[in-house]
Amino acid sequence: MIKVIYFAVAREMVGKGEETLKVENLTVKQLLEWIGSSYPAFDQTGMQVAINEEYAMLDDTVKAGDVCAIIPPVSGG
Amino acid sequence: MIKVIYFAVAREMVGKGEETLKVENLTVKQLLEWIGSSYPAFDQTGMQVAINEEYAMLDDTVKAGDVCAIIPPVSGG
Amino acid sequence: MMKKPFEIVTEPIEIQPYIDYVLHPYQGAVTVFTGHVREWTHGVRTLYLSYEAYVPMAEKKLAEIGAEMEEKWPGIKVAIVHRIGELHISDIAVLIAVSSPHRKAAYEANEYAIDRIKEVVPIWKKEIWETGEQWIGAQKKYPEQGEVNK
Amino acid sequence: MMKKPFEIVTEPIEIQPYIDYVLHPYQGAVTVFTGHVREWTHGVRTLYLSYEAYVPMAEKKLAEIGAEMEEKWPGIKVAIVHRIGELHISDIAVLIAVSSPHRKAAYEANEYAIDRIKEVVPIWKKEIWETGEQWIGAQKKYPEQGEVNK
Repeated sequence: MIKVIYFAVAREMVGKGEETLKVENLTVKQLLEWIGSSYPAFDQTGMQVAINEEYAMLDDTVKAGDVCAIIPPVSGG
Repeated sequence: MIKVIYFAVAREMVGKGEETLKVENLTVKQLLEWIGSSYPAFDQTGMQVAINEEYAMLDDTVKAGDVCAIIPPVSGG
Repeated sequence: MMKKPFEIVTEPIEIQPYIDYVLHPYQGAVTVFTGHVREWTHGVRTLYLSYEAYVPMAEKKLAEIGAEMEEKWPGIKVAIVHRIGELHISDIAVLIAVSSPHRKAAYEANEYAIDRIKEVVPIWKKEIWETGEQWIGAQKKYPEQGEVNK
Repeated sequence: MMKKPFEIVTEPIEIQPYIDYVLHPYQGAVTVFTGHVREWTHGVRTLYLSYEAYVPMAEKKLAEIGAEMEEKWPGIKVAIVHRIGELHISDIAVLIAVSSPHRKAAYEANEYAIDRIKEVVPIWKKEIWETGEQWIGAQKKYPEQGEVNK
């Protein structure tokens, strides 16, 4: 199981702040594709994914127990 | 008559903070020369002169009633 | 007020504690940057802003930026705080305090910090106008391999 | 505290009044530079500093620097204060506060101000060490004609 947290516009696109997926050993790219197919309103343009609070690359693997965050383009400051 | 004010190291070189000179219509250059000849410890290296609170050039003229300030290299901040 | 030198807070940001934190007898210069909620942008009136953060990761990224700065400009000391929640006109959203023996590094490092914050720290701003609201964010492409952690 | 936006003072400088002065709803960024008395410089320990100014001319020159800045970076607002008298370790000698709609101008204008202060404002610093004291000042040549007011 992995936990997925959605922030800001990503949260509004999927309509929820977080969820737990019964999957593991999928790539970041596959995770984004799963989100896109599950939530038609989700636009992955500019989205990054953090695994356990660190930015991940598209071919990094998400393992059981990981916490993934869907990170829209940041706009702090 | 003109008033001359000495600041910082200039004041220490001439041993006074200000004085009134019974001269007028002399150039800034002449004023510096007069100070140099009157006070042997006075070194005009880096000194600027302000007339009535504005930086003056060496050939500007000091007139009666002017207030001249002897301005060592500044070191604010 | 200040609990740690790199933090996300919900309460109004006061400046003095961060200056007190970075200042010590070896330092001759302090620069403080504060980013404020601006009422007018290109003729559009902002009512207020709503900031959200991935708090633990944001604090970690702020601390990493501080470490980058101290490596690039040895001898400086840094504190960064960002506020989240509803912020109103002229409220401080972000504060960066940098002390340094000499002023050049204090200016350069400070500007570096705000640039990096806007690039990598997971904080999001929503602008609320009279006519609507919008999440703000550069519409960047998903980074190419190797670019993510640059 | 703050009596005018370009001033020479003898009392300790507090930061907040100058920030409050420059901030208004059009501004999104404030930079504050504070120059502090540093205890150690190249291994020499400073006991304290003594600052002297030609007060009316210094305040006039600070205001001129502010006017130069507002011309170079339209939309900014500036306050500058310099303290004179005996200053001790970590005391603020000079404070420059700049607000701007956007951050770039606030950084650039602020750094411009301190550079100009060190060039043209009639203020002098004497360093007092355990072993002696010395007026500080660049040993510049008397400026050539036309250079004085540059």
